[in-house]
Amino acid sequence: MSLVEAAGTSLVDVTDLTVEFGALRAVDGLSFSLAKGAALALVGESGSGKSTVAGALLGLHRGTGARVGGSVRVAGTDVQAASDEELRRVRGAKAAMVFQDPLSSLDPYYAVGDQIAEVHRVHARVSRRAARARAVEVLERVGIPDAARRARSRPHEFSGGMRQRALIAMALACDPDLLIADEPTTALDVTVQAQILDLLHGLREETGMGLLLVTHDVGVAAESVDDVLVMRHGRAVERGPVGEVLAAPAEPYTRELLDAVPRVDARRTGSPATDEVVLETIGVRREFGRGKRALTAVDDVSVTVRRGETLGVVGESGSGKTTLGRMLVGLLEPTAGEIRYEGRPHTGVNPAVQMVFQDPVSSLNPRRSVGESIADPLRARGDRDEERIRGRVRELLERVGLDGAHYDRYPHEFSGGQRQRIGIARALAAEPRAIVCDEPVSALDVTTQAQVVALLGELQRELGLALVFIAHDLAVVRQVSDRVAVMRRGRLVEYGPADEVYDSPREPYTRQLLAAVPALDPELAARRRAARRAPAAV
Amino acid sequence: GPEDSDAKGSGGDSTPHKGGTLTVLNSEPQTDFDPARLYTSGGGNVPSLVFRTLTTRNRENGAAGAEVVPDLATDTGRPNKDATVWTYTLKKGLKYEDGTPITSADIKYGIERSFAPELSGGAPYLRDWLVGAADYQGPYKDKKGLSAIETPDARTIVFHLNKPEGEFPYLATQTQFTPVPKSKDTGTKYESHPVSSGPYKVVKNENDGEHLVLERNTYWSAATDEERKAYPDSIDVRSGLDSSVINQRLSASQGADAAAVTTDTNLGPAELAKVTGDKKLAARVGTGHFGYTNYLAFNPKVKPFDDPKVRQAIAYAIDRSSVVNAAGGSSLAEPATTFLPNQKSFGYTPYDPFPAGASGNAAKARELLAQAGHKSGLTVTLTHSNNKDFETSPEIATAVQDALKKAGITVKLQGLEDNDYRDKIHSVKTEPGLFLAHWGADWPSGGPFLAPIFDGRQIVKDGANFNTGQLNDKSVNDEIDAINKLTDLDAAAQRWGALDKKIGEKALVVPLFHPVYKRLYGSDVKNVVISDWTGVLDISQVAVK
Amino acid sequence: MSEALAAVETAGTDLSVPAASGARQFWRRLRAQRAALVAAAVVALLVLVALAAPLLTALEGQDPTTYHPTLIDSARGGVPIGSFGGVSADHWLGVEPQTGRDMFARLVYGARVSLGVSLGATLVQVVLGVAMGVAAGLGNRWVDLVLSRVTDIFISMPLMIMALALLAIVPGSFPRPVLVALIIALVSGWATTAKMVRAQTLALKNLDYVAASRLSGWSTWHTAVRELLPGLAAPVITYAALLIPANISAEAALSFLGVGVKPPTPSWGQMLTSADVWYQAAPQYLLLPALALFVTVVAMTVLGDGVRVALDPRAASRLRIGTGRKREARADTAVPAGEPRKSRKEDRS
Amino acid sequence: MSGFTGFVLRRVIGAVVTLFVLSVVIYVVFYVTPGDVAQITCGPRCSPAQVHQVAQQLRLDDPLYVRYWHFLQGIFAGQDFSTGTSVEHCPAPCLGQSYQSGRQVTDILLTKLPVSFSLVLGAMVIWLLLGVGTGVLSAWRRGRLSERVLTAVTLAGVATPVFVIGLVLMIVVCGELQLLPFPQYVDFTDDPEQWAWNLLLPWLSLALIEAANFARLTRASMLETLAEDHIRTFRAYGVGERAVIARHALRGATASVIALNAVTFGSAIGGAVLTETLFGLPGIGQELVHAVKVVDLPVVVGMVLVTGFFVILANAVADVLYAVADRRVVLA
Ligand SMILES: Nc1ncnc2c1ncn2[C@@H]1O[C@H](COP(=O)(O)OP(=O)(O)OP(=O)(O)O)[C@@H](O)[C@H]1O
Ligand SMILES: Nc1ncnc2c1ncn2[C@@H]1O[C@H](COP(=O)(O)OP(=O)(O)OP(=O)(O)O)[C@@H](O)[C@H]1O
Ligand SMILES: [Mg+2]
Ligand SMILES: [Mg+2]
Repeated sequence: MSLVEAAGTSLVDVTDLTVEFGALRAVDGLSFSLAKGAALALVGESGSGKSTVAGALLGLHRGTGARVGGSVRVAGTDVQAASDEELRRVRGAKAAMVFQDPLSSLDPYYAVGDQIAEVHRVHARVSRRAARARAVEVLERVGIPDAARRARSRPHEFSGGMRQRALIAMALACDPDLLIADEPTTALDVTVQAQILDLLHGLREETGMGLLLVTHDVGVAAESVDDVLVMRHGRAVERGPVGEVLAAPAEPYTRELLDAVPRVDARRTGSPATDEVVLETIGVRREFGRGKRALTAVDDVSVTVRRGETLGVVGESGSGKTTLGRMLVGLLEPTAGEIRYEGRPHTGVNPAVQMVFQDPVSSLNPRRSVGESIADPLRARGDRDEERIRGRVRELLERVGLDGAHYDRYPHEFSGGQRQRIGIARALAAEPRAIVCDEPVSALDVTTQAQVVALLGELQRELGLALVFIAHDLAVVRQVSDRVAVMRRGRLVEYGPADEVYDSPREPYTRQLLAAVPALDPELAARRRAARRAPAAV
Repeated sequence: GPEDSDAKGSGGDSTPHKGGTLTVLNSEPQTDFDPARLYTSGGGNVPSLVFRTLTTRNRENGAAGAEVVPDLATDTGRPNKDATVWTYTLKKGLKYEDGTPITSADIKYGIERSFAPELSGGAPYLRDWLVGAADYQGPYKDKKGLSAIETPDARTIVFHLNKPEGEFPYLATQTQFTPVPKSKDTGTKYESHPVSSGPYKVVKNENDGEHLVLERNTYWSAATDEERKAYPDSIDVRSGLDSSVINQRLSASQGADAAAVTTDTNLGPAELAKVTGDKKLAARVGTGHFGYTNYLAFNPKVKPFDDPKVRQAIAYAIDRSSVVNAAGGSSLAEPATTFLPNQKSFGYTPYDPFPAGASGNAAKARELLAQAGHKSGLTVTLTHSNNKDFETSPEIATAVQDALKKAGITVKLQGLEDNDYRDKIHSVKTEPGLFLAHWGADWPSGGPFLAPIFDGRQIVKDGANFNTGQLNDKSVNDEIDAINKLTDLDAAAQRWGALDKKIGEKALVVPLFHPVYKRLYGSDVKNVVISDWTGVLDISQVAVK
Repeated sequence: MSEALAAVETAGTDLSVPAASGARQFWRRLRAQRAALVAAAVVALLVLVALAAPLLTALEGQDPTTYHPTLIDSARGGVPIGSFGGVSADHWLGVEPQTGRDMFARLVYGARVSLGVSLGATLVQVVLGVAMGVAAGLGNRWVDLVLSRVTDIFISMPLMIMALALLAIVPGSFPRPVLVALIIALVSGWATTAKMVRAQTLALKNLDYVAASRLSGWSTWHTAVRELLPGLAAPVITYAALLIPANISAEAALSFLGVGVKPPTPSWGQMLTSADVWYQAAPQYLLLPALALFVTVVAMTVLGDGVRVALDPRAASRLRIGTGRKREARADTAVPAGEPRKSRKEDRS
Repeated sequence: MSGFTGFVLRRVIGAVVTLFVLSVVIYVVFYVTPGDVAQITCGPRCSPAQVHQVAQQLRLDDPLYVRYWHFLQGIFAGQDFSTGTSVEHCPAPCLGQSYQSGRQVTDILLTKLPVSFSLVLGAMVIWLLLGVGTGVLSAWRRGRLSERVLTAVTLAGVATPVFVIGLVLMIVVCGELQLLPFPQYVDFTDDPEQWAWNLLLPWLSLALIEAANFARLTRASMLETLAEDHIRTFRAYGVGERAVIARHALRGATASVIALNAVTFGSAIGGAVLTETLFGLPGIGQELVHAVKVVDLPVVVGMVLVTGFFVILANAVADVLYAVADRRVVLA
């Protein structure tokens, strides 16, 4: 951008960075640098300190009570030593950050265009009108259709993908040298994720800015960057060109991480499926609301789940997966059609059909001990013998791989993966024949995800459970499912044996979904990207 | 205007002059401004500026002010021999605010209106005294009119009473005796603009008497009115004010408030404490006595008060000094041992049948209780109202409670909402055994003070009863009749005093105190006259220049 | 209160996050706030003073009802003789004008009524509000409609007017402080609490853990008691802390209109009522109860705020910079950094 | 759109039902309240016969439901009253006639409402400025001394009953310092300047009580907004702290402030009894207390209905404004 900056050799220089939150050392002696126009991914499991590093680049820890050590230079400015005023000049203008959650990262009260203009005016002395024009311009650039009009919309009127684009546009408005994208796609569907990654890639080609991508998804990293830095417990584990690190990891931890990533071409093995039908839906339909605002969430869906079999349900957000799952367990009444349990029509909840909820936080009552939660089905059944109940709960806890002595602990004392196991234990306590798992792993990082998936498979084999596995991650679904149902806008688009659906999809939509799955191989990713661009160009 | 108010010092010229605006700061709005509906003593204060009556109170300081004098009439009334027929002649040249002459027929009509149920609210005497008036329903329903009142000509009016009433001239001071021109009568709407016969007319009446502006009635002539001075050009009455605010404003005397008085707000104890510490303020306080007694009332139909010894014991035990303190201290209340107010016109005869001293005679009380069979003390309930008036209010009740404690009498308090309290104490069926009560004079004489409370024939079985002791003693009744025959008011007064003493010995009430009125007035107010009739500064005499 | 406002009131507690994560955490967060601790101590002291009123006055050697005519100047309206309203070794805070009753005794006895009435009223408001709110939130459309209308009716009733009417209707033998508390509670407060609880219930009832409880086979009511009530505790406690000062003021206002507790029982509201005109002649008479009231309200409010903060993990810490990708990620890493994470092998077992 | 209309319609129907039930409740409650209306109206020393006449005149002998039916008729069809000399018509939304003064309740309301509105509207401006201002400052200066002082001052407002604040203000400002004349209501249409000067102290007293609620609410919602993710976005783009507070955090608090304000406004219209009494403002609250004392049922019911109407209206307006101010509510 200017001559002064050109004097420095690299855009980012991080030396021996440590960040401490109280007793917790979130980043521990991390050093790396990023050349102008280069792209680096920080990958690692949840809590490894990636976001903390990203924040440190912009000096966002200032005034929060966090202790920051080491040195951080961004585009020639020493972030640690800079005054508040200098720091403000770095933020946005030199390095701009794209936050993860696109809805909450925009002010709900102002038009998207105005927010971008506001940020632009902080760094450029331009009139209000010029700033607005600039906002429209960058919105256009990130591919918002009819940008002039949509600039006046407020964030809630945008879809998730559009919001993410708007955030990127906000960064572009300031013409930064460095774009820091902190998990820019975690909340998005595979298809939208692919679009955003493509956009980032395109922008980088166009403007030549540097990119620091923070992600826990190795696939995302493979798609978008040149170099990758693997972090664990605040330290760098491994660093190198993305192709090398992914193809031949030097460190065992990296290998472990890569192993845990589910592959879309890995088929299910050792399924205990039988022919005995446990759950069945016959042309179920579910509407929400009445009159003009009525919305059909699930429309004429007929599926079957058999003993020992796993039915995978995939589809983009809002396609009706959860609604279908809730109808299966009786938490929602179908508007039309019927649910059958063991061949007989059934309404209302049924302890023999349980559910494992998507969000392990909200599915456990924070004020009751986990033992009490697990014991619920036992007590509801009329069991009064304290000793027996405790004994059974202990068994269940151990069954899902937790310490049986954790009966009296509270949910917050467990990690996300552990909580998901508690949810499974509670479902098991009812001695169900079928369990509907609503996105049981999408909140977890890959390693934990792998553990939970393995546990479910194990239980299925042992108990002959019928499982419904809802997820938007196609790779995970393939790994666990015997048969797959693909949903779109409430309808069943494709339904059949997993291998058939994945290997020779009949519907274009299914193909589109599969094409959007990030590949671990950067070269394959580049080819796919080109393929994706082609139809768009038509 | 506010600017010229501080130009004048307080000294110098104290002679009253005409002109200026007198402000009246009141707490109670003049919601009733219809002469038929008013229940006032001596024609009221603000109403008396607009309404003239056959007779009126003498506008002079002290005891002289308790006399009745002619107003519209040439004299205070000419009785027949046994005082059952009273004749009045109107002065010449009397006019309403529109210039039309005032006639005796208008006075008759004014009285008749007061019988209409639409315009109820006045005193009961006309109904009780006039021949054939008990069932009269007023001129709207009953076109024939009251035959007990005759108007042989435009200036003469004759009243026929069903029993001798020597005090009829006093009654003729009440606003029901105001002339009302029939053609101007608008029924219940009349009060928004009553036709003036007095020195001022109503030019503004906002929010049902909340804000009144009175200006000179040019047809009024001082020559026909010896009583009202009418110095100010206009009078601005503001009501609905908090009483402490009124006193604050009067003491600050800022702007228009320098020419302000109040006709309904006394100095409270706290304000008195402040005023007495400030000489300048103390000079602006008027003190007056109104015929009024606060007392403890017994219902002898309720045990244990059927036993005279118990009543006497309580009379002995009472600590008048703490009661007086609760009522505002020695400057605002005088201990009372007689039922009649301590003024000559009432025929005040000092007596104290159960001397309790200043702070109660607990020993004597215990002795009497023991005689009555309550050796180990007694528990009684004292009913009072929850009004914040320092009269029948909780403050007085707790003082009584504390005093009787010393004599071994445990008093439980029963505070009632004002309406409830009134309903209860004035109904023979629900009347409590012991309660706080008060009585004020409709005019300064023993008659309206003693008769309603102790005349056995005035016990009302199915309505509002004021003979709370339910005394029906033939000798008392006869004496009341005898005194009513007297047209010599001084002679009558003496006999009222004697009767009071006789009744007092029955211990049906324990007189507690007579209130003293202390009122602040603005720094520009002159010619302050406070009669013993009303006890408050008479605004018809006040000048602000 | 409107539904909108109810939503506002509940906004402080994010439902998807465990509001209070255990009593221990709560105490830790509460203890971390010095102001809240001081406030808690003050409240405790006030309650203690109220409970120990007979003891304290016995210590002073006075009682709240005995008249001392010799200590006041009868000619001057009954103003206390001596400086600071007649402060002496016998009368620690002086005496009341007009009666000479002991101020200290009246003040400490007044605490009983004022605190008792306001806490009692708050209790009724909370119990009734929670019951009605939960019933409306869980009931079907008709139950909700009827209960919401009833709530609206109570909300649109003017407190003062209903109080005047009700106090006149109820027989005098009914204990007055109880009556005053009941009237304050019934006419005001409970309805707003009910609205707030209803909004909260509607939000909570869609949470997964409530659904999970239903899946276990429990009845709706059992689910309500077991799963909803604990979740309501946080916002209700917070709200109750706001109700207490409002109720204290309501009692004072009722006294002003002459319908408060019965004399000679002292209450702060009643003292204030009779004292306001004495502001110039005997200022301490006004200042003492006013100060007591002020201290109480401030202490209760600060304590309430403290409890709110302690109940709300988000408010407890200042802005975080982490992505907070999914909230459980933080809990996940709550294991001290130094301690190695459980290996996958252990986890699989 | 249809959702919004439906929302408003449901609100209106609900309000009508609520008002109807409210009027029945008030009727019944005051019917059983002690205080013989006829006796009070007639005067303390009326004879039973006279009291009976008055009762007939006021139709007090009719059973309760008949009286209530007349009341309803009056609202929808108007009513005729006798003044004694003539017949007066009270047109359709007729709330009856005062037992005491014979005035039409609607007339009384028309004279009292402007006073109450003057009081509450002015106070509202002050409590908003004071409350929101304090809230913003204390959110900004959180934890510092200035915040503590501000908090204590506003809390002193809630803690002190209005009659104490009002009287002391009046004694000091009008009596001792003589900065202002003692308040006395002047109609706005007569003299706007005097109107304002005279209402200044009542406004302040009323506002001081309410301001603390606004301060607390503003502070709480601002802190909440400040903790939200989008604030982090603007900070990360170098937007200054002042702009963040003023543009984003305060904007986040407006919805709740609007909601609280509407509700406070509604309840203060009929509920500012003490302020009106103390300052002698002839508003609804003062009239109501008086009417209750003399058991003037038509006035009591009329006033309660009208104030109830304002409370309900304010609640509805609050909901609508809240929905408009915070689009996320509509989404949810
Ligand atoms: N403001 C804070 N206060 C205290 N601890 C914090 C704060 N922010 C982050 N942490 C902790 O620091 C560690 C690193 O957090 P960070 O958000 O950087 O992880 P991450 O790698 O981005 O994880 P994720 O993938 O879940 O976003 C975690 O243990 C987290 O709990
Ligand atoms: N209770 C409800 N009321 C109204 N609409 C609802 C409700 N629940 C779901 N919907 C709507 O129904 C549609 C399907 O929702 P559902 O939750 O089943 O989708 P999903 O496939 O599970 O999406 P995701 O992957 O985001 O969880 C969505 O448009 C959603 O907004
Ligand atoms: Mg992160
Ligand atoms: Mg879902």
